[in-house]
Amino acid sequence: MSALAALIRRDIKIALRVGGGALIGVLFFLTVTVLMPFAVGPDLALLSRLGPAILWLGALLASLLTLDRLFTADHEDGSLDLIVMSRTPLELACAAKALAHWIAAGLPLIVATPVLGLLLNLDGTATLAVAATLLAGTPALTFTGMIGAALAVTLHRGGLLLAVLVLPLSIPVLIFGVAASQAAISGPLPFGTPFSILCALSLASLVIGPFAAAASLRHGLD
Amino acid sequence: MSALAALIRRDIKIALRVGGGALIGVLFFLTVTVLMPFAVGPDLALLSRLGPAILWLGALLASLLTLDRLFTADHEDGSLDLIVMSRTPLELACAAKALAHWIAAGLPLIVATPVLGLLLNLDGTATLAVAATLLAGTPALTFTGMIGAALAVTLHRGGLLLAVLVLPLSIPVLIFGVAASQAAISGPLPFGTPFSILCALSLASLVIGPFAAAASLRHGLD
Amino acid sequence: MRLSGRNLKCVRGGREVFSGLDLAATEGEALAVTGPNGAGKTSLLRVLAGLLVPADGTIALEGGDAELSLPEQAHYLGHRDALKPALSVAENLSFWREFLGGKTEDAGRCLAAVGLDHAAHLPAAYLSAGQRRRLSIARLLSVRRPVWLLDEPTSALDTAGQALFAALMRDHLASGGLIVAATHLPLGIDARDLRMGGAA
Amino acid sequence: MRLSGRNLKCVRGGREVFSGLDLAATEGEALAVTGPNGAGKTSLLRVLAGLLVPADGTIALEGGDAELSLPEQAHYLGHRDALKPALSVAENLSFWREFLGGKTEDAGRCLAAVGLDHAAHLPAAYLSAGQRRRLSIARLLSVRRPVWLLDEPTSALDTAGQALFAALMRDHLASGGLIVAATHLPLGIDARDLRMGGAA
Amino acid sequence: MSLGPYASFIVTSYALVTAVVLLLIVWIVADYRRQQARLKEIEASGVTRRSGRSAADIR
Amino acid sequence: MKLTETLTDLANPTRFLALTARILPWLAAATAILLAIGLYQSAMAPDDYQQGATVKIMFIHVPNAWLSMFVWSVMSVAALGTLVWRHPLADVAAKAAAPIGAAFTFLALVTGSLWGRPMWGTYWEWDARLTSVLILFLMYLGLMALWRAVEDPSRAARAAAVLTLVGAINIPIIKFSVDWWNTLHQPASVLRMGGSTLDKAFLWPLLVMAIAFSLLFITLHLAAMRNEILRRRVRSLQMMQASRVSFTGEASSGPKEIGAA
Ligand code: HEM
Ligand SMILES: Nc1ncnc2c1ncn2[C@@H]1O[C@H](COP(=O)(O)OP(=O)(O)OP(=O)(O)O)[C@@H](O)[C@H]1O
Ligand SMILES: Nc1ncnc2c1ncn2[C@@H]1O[C@H](COP(=O)(O)OP(=O)(O)OP(=O)(O)O)[C@@H](O)[C@H]1O
Ligand SMILES: [Mg+2]
Ligand SMILES: [Mg+2]
Repeated sequence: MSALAALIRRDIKIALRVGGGALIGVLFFLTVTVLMPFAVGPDLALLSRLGPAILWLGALLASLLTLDRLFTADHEDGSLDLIVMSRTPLELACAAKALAHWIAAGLPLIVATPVLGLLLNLDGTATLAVAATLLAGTPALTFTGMIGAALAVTLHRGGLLLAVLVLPLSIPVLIFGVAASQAAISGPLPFGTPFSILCALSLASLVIGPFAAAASLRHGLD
Repeated sequence: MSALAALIRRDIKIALRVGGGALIGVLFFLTVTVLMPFAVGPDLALLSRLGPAILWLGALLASLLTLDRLFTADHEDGSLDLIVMSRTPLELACAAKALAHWIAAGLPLIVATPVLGLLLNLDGTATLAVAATLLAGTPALTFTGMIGAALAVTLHRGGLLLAVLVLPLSIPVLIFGVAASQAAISGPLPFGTPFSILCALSLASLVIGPFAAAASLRHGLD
Repeated sequence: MRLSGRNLKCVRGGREVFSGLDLAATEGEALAVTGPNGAGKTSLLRVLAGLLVPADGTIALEGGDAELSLPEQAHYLGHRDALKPALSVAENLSFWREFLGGKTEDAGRCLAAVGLDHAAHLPAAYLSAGQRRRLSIARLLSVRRPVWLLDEPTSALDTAGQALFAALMRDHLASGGLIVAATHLPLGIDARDLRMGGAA
Repeated sequence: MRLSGRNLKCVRGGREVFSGLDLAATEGEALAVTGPNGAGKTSLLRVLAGLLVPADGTIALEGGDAELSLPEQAHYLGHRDALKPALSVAENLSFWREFLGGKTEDAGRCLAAVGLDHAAHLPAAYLSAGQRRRLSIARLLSVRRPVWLLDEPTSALDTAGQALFAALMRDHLASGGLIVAATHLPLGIDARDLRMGGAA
Repeated sequence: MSLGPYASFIVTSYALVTAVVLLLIVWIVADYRRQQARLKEIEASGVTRRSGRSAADIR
Repeated sequence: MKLTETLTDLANPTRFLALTARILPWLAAATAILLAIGLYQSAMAPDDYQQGATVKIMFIHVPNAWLSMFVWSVMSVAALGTLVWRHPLADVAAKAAAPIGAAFTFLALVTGSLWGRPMWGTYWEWDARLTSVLILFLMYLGLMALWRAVEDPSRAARAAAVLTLVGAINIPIIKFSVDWWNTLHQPASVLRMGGSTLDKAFLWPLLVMAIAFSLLFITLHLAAMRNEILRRRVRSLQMMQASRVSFTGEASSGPKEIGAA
């Protein structure tokens, strides 16, 4: 237990000090949001209709940007060797790393949502709904993205190849995240159905992600 | 001259091998485009209106995903030391690296634009307009992004503030790129005005980028 | 305690690195793995550490903690230092101390033992090559593990550092530990030689 | 040709590493920089290579090519090998050969000189630590530069490799070159000692 | 057999399936020939498998 | 006893090659015959009272759609073989299947689109079934990219195996998407609980075509696996060639057999 806590603390500390990751993520999120009014024109009704989609897209792409070095950094400095050898099950260690990444890079996005909601002309409920879906859904993005991050170690490859491998996996999360927010804003479907599917996806990825990542790391080190 | 050619050849070779080849760039772009209808819903009219923004976002993301390691990779393995010491002016070497990056990561996207235009329900002229703006604008993304990549070497620690200042530099490029494509598609503004601004931005970045990057590298090594 | 490997074979990148290799080391004994560059010393250590899967052969540790595997009872000191430049020396060490768990020593005392106590609050990015190596050695001391797998441990150490590390290894052996070290230089302790053949 | 530094001072991370340091080396002469870990050997070499700006003092190279600065006439061999894992051994070497420019040697012959010709088509990711070091040494041979700045050049080399490298250094000196090498081990050549004091 | 107003759709789909399947077959056969040729070439240069049998011989 | 013997026999690449060489001609012949029968039957099949002649697209759309999912399942089994037993033949099977599966998926998408235009009035609609098949196609492409991008085959195999298993989640989603969400695409009428609801006049040609396409897959897959094994032999021989040159005169390293096969 204390081993996992130490790992989480370390990863968050590094993320906050080195920054890069978390801040670039938030900034990218902001860029996407700022860009949209220019793309769709100054039609406020349309903007607020697209709002959730834009925020979700931003979150997805931001997580993609920051995730790819989750394991490669540890691999390059040799930490990963020691983590694999340690008494902590690798699945748990992977989950802890993903959790730390989510806290450092995912949470800030959610905190930033209300500000961006203003830019996109979302009202209070809508913003709240989007924030809630992001809170429920971004863990799924992190935990599926983690699989790609682990593959990056196995393959000695990064960049776009990984994005290509991981993005299809995150499409369902995106669909239900947007659907739930849309439902909360404009109906007619109830909010609960897509939201519970979203939560189910998150839970499933919470299980699958660490196992797949650990399997890939275990078989991929050399 | 042959030194620069060697550098460009090397960087392209590595990008193609590690990133998995130019096709991966196209595949990535395809995935991002496929993602959009999920987010905004299957409304074809809306999709074609968002088309240029989507393609531009894809381009920005592709460049961001691959740019951040442009210099850090060379720094970590010690190549950067030798590049700085060499007889080739550092500004030229930086420009060569950025050019190689653009060829490996930017060009495939532009080549793929027509295919993606189909998926986004863009007509011929619109596709052509977007491709033209991408051709004129993606160099600006690469060359401003390069400044951030160079800062990432300098500021291993603490100074993430500066790195964060760079992403906003690419926002004008994005805005004028999208505006020019929109103008070509739906008017009422003429295509020429935003497009010439875009070209001006690209030219400016072509000059400023290498100098800023070289300055930052020269002072940042330790 | 006895570490043994029988008929080990290692394939990397589709090429056979070594095969039919036997080794054994008992409590209090050090095994010095030597051989030319590319002979497979590092590969052997990584196989023992569980980081590479041998293509053939078996590895056993008798007399250790039966509930733990060999890698879980071993320290691995490789070419890469497992240090995070953004963290301070003390933070780096105490992270590994907590993460690796088991029986631990006081972090400050371990830093003092390798002569880094004065640098405890520096970021690890500021360390010289030898200082990084010393910090890695402090990790070996801060958590008690019976088996030490060392890959060219004395590289980058100055003469005083090499003597100091030899003394630490002797202590470890005396307290019932076991060492397998790949090296091109004399380790400064009594060690049985395992010579690997091979090329380049 | 004569390389000299006067009253050099180096500050890193806000801390003074050394100050008031003088050094000189002439054609055909090797300078072995020694001292405890953290004394500032690497820092001194990086100052000479132009990678660190000295806080004080001057560096001059007399008798070299007047149009070129010292770093442009020097080879730097650091802890990091400047190799790209994705490229093959031959590709790595020929890149540096073309990029560094000036008077070059045949790449194949340089690889043979360090005993890596058989591995020319392997990706550099497959090399062992000593093989990587050998490849870096091949870079020194492939492009002719009068000044060699070497940071612990023999680390990771096996005994044969060390002897081979000593011979290469002797050839370089004999052909009018100049070497400044930081080291903890005897280099195997006649060298003047520059002892740096300092800590840890 | 009359295909009705949508004949072109039906014919296109059948043609496409035929084309892609043929492409697959051609690719696989060509690949087979290429590998065989390369094996022969290497064997001609004197490298053999440890079993002493020809690598190109698959029976 | 007999079975395990056969299995280990098969798992030996050389044996595998011998076996394929023997049965491939027969498989190819059977495929050709069944395809001919199926094509004849579908040509003779009556028009549907709703869909008219476009129902003929079904006879190729449905087999391709089924195979697109079946091939991924085959790759998933092979992935288990790679991860659990680390068997090279499993790597080979997985790698050889990917392009073939991608081709079938592509055909399912295209024939579906071509059928959708007359039936639904649009080529493409972002509904759950079509979308999940498109994701399947993207994942096939991603896998092929991965195989191509990584030089070391066993390393690529392990990564691909993890990804294949993760992607297998998509298969039930494709299968049941029509039941879980109301979509344009029609629900299962052949492979469903409680028996097929399809008219015999359509069912028979469809089944024959389905079997013919499955045979086609098996044939192509075996042939592609054979190619892959040969490719690996070429690779290991080339490596031997490289090291042979260097180690001349060195006693310790005679020729070594390396690699998968
Ligand atoms: C691009 C568009 C399409 C895609 C990706 C697609 C995909 C699929 C898939 C994956 C299956 C197998 C499902 C299963 O086994 O349960 C299937 C079956 C089927 N599809 Fe499509 N389809 C498309 C368009 C259409 C259209 C336009 C029609 C006709 C109106 C159609 C009619 C059928 C029928 C009748 C089946 C057989 C269902 C059964 O009996 O199980 N499909 N399709
Ligand atoms: N990047 C850096 N930033 C700040 N300080 C540094 C940095 N690198 C080294 N130092 C400090 O400078 C001093 C000298 O370091 P240097 O690497 O030159 O030592 P060295 O003599 O090469 O030691 P070693 O024998 O261990 O290689 C050390 O005290 C170290 O803490
Ligand atoms: N990651 C890798 N992938 C494939 N082959 C590798 C890899 N690392 C090393 N090899 C090969 O394995 C062989 C043994 O390498 P290893 O690193 O074990 O040698 P070593 O004895 O430690 O050498 P050194 O004395 O240089 O450290 C070498 O021929 C090398 O080319
Ligand atoms: Mg080694
Ligand atoms: Mg040093």
